[in-house]
Amino acid sequence: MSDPILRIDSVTKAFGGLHAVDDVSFEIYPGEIIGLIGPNGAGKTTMFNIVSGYYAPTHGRIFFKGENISGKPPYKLAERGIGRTFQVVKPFPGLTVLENVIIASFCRYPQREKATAHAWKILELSGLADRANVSASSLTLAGRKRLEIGKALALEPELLLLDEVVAGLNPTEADQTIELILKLRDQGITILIVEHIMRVIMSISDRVVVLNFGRKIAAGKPEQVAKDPQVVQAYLGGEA
Amino acid sequence: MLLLLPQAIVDGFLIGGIYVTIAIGFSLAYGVMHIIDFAVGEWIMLGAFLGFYLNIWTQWDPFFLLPFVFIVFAVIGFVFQPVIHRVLSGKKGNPLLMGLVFTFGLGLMFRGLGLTVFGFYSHSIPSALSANSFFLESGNFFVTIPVIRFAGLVYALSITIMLHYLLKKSDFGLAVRALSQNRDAAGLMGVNAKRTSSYVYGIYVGISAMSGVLIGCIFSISAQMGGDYTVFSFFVVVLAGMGYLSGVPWAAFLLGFVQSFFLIYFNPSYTLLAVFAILYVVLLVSPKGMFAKGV
Amino acid sequence: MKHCLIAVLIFTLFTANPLLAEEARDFFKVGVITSLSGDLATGGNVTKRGYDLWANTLNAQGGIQIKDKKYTVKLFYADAQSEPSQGASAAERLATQEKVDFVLGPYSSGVTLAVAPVLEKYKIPMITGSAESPLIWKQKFFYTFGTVPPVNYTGATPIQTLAKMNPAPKTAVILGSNDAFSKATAEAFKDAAEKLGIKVLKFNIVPSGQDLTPFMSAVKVLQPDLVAFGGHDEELINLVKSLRQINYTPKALLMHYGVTEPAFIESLGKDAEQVFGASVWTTSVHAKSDMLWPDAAAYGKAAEEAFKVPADYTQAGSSTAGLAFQAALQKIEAVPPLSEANREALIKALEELEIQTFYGKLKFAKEGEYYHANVGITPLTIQIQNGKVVIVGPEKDAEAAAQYPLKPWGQR
Amino acid sequence: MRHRNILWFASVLSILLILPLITDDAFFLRIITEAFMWIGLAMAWDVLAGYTGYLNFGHGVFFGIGAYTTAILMMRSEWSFPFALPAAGVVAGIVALFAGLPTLRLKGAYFAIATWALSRAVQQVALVLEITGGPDGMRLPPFLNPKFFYMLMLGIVTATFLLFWFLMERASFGLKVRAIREDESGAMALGLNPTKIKIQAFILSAVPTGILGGMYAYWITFIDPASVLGDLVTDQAVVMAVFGGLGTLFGPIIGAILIFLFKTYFWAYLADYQVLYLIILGLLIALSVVFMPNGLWGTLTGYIGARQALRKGLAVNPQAENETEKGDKTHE
Repeated sequence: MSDPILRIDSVTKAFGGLHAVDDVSFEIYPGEIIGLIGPNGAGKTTMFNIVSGYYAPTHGRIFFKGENISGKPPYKLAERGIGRTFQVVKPFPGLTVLENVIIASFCRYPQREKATAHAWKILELSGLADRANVSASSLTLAGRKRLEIGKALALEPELLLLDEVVAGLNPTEADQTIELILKLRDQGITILIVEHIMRVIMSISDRVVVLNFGRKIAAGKPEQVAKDPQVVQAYLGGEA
Repeated sequence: MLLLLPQAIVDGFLIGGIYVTIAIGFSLAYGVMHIIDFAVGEWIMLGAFLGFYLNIWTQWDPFFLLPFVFIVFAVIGFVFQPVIHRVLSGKKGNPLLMGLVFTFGLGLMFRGLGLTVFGFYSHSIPSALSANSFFLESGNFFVTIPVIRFAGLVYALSITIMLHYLLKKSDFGLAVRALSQNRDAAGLMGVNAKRTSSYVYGIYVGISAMSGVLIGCIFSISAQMGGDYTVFSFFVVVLAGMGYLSGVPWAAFLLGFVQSFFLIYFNPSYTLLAVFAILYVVLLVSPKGMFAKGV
Repeated sequence: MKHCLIAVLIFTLFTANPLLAEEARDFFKVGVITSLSGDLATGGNVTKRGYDLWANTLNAQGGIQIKDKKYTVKLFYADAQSEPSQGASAAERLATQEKVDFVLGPYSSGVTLAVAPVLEKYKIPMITGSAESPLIWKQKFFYTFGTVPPVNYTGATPIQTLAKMNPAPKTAVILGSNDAFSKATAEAFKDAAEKLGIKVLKFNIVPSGQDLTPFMSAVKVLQPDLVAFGGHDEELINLVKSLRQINYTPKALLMHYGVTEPAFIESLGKDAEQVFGASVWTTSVHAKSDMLWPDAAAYGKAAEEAFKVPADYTQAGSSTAGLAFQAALQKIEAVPPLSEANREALIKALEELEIQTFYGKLKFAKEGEYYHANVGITPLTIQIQNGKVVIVGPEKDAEAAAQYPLKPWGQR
Repeated sequence: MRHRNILWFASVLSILLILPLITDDAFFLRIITEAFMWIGLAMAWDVLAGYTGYLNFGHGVFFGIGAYTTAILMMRSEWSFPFALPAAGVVAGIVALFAGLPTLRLKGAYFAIATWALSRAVQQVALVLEITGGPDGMRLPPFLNPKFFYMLMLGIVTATFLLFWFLMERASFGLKVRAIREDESGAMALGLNPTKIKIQAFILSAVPTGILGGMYAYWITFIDPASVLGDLVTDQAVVMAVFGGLGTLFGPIIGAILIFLFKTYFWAYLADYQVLYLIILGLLIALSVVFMPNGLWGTLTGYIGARQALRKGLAVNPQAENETEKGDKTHE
């Protein structure tokens, strides 16, 4: 394996006394799909916010392609190739679907014409081409989630952070999304995905990292992790 | 010049008292209706002239006229609110701005009417209280407190306290606070948003009109006075934190202190420069007003 | 393209009217530019009243007698809104659209300074009946005159009168609001006081409209003999009320401009008593004239009838601006509409003019610092004595002795 | 759609260009010149308020700074007008940069009042300094040539319109600015640096305003803190932009034209009735907002949009209406 595309080096994030993320370390290698799982409040979204630059780590460092990116603002990380979606979907309501994606395309294609062309490609890829001129606020939940992914893709990221993109979708929509994720992985994009639906995580993740109360309690192949007693206990109750 | 320190502090409080009256109602109205009222100065002017003519007609001391002025303008405010509600209901335009433009037009109209009806001369409302002042002396420290301004301060604090209890203790107050925190949710809980807002706007216009009478006793009134008081009313409300009522007295007193200290100790030419500079800096340092409690 | 044709048509129609030939008429067109709204509305309206009174009285007597015919005057108003740019627009409208023969000018120096260049361009004479700021005359506008001398001409007299009191005031605190006129007034008071050996303990320019109670509390500690304040009407009333409220009575209180205004006495009642002011005219000035009003008292009565309020020198000065034009027109025997040559001659006539009016002697300076300002009139010191504006200085014009020192507020 | 716009724009511009040739009524030209000035000011204000969602209640400060820069450079250091005018825009831009960095951190009413406080503070500085002449103000050499100022003002405002039209509607900047307005933190994740973009919008709004201030100084020949740093510029620009319709280019233009020409017409032709024109103007503005809460342009395009939809037989639900052109809800 070449050196990791992302290295989390004993990162801690404390809000006052509360350690949302407590001394977590793990690595992601190019082309992998890593699942980040754990019960609610385990620190998954906080970790996402740290990696994407919305929070600076209290201790520890983050390396992306070898460069220390801890504390850099989100837009600098976007330029470096980290795209992300939001758990609470964030379309630009007043703008059309096409415009939403164009805005993300500016990162790689500053001129509007090239950005628009790139945006159309992304819309086709994420299956939203037919809703291009509709206001983003009128999309269904599934449509908005696809738009989120589309906007992150428009950055042509090397590392894509997906925050519960499948949650709340009906089975067919979920399958389409999974199919899209696998297609992205085949194009060489490394993916870190947070998801509660075990069926999805276990099927597509190469490796899985489990958080509980902000600490990493397990990591490894999905099958091993599923049998790990600590993970079972964390999930099924009887908190440690 | 340390002798003058107590006087500077007292004068700061007294000027602050006036600012409280012109800002407290506005802060309440903003909290509930999120309206930037450009015509607050004109409500003050109209209240002042009603007080002036009532005083001439009844020869009563202005302080007895305050309740009448309040009732008259509270009714005007109550009746007026539905129009403002409609203005604030625009879906496309930004309601805050639409309210601003509406009240700007209103203010312009009242100013023109004031000039035509009340004439262009300045007037003053005579009051028995403006005749004398307390003179306190201990050692070589001394303080002169004009009775009229002291009465203004007492009146301002009593209004603040009354509003405070109205909000904290009465169900109307509960409805108001619910509305200011979350308009839709309050509606769900059976709070009649329209009627409560009408009462609030009535109270706001009533209080502003009363402060006009007070200003008439302490300073002078003219059809053109609106502009300056609109500015100071905004400053106090924003400095205190929009909609945060209990912040208003402190913001008012701060503005009062800055003026009195600059007029006494530093170069008086820079008084207003200091007021605006300090307001700007405070807003930069604590973006939600002095206590970071603004809406 | 259809829309464009219609648009062009409308525009040409709109602009067609100035092309009409200027037909002879039997009345003079007089432009009136004053601030009827905005911060300076009070002074602007008083000035307009002065012009109205002149025009109505003149027209009541048939108009200006030139050769064998009488020509009435028709006023064309424009509100300068206390904004120089609106003043310039007003000047251009009156000059090009209404094609006025001459203009009666604004009250504020700012508006006057914006209006004057426009009228210089159109060569239209203007007399301002109430602008007192020295700035105007320093610019040496050829087509602008003023019937009220600037404050650096009139400001010294009250200080000279006060210096003659016994015991004469030895110390003074002088302050002025931060606008052009008030600052010039305070500076005039200061220069005069220093020339007369009165020690100026404190000289400050304060923001206009500022509550001066704290400042006065500090002044109370210094206990100066004289407090002199340059400001506008409302600020003067507020200052007296502040002094009243902190119960501090200086030996003498001198203020300008606003003491002579009826609102000052009406608002302050007995607190207005014994306040000194600067003026150039009152109803009791002994001046004789054969133009419209025989003497000051007659004008005072006419003004009181017309506006139910006693007249002050600003209003009188404005009416005198009309008289000046009237006299000059009779001298050059020009008939409306005034051609450019007529207007040129009118300026020359105004420069040579030396007439007696109800207002006093009218003579415009031809050069120097007061270029085209009325230097014929004698500055006066006035004092409010039992509710009336009374001349107390200089001696030859005084109608009563100055009451000095000020009776403490409590004992009135 | 675009072809018809260009034709319409060209025909209006051509009429305006030939106007001074077919008439030399100085007052008429002055009124149109001042209308241009207000169009420029309202558009500049709307760039920050409508597109970026930042209400600048101290917009007049750039106008005053521009006016004083030109006046000081011309009167104190003998610059000629062709150099002093662009300098006004540069200085206004620099002030926008330094004032913008701290102030743009604020939001909504707090930003509005902070900029207001800043403009009042600058007015006091102008009242106190020697170089600005204090309350006496400054006079500039009178160059009263209506046609020159008409053309120059038309040129400046047209250039500003084209610059705004290109940047806001055609180039990427307009979309980035709208993204910031819609959801600043969401935009950050897409590589947009909100602070940089907001500062750029602030400067873009300040530079034309400063140049218009410099124009005003040379045109009116007299400036003082009360007139160029007072509230008139801000109040009127705000009312015109909001009355016309926020977040569009044509809203402020229509708002400026209507309000200014209404005010001037009443002011000129109701002159004999003292301040009656103020009452009528105030009433008109108030009533217009009551009956058109979405602003003139918002209502117009809403009406046209609705009619087009009906003609096409689409069941248009207001939510799904194509809203890119129209004034948008500005979030605090």
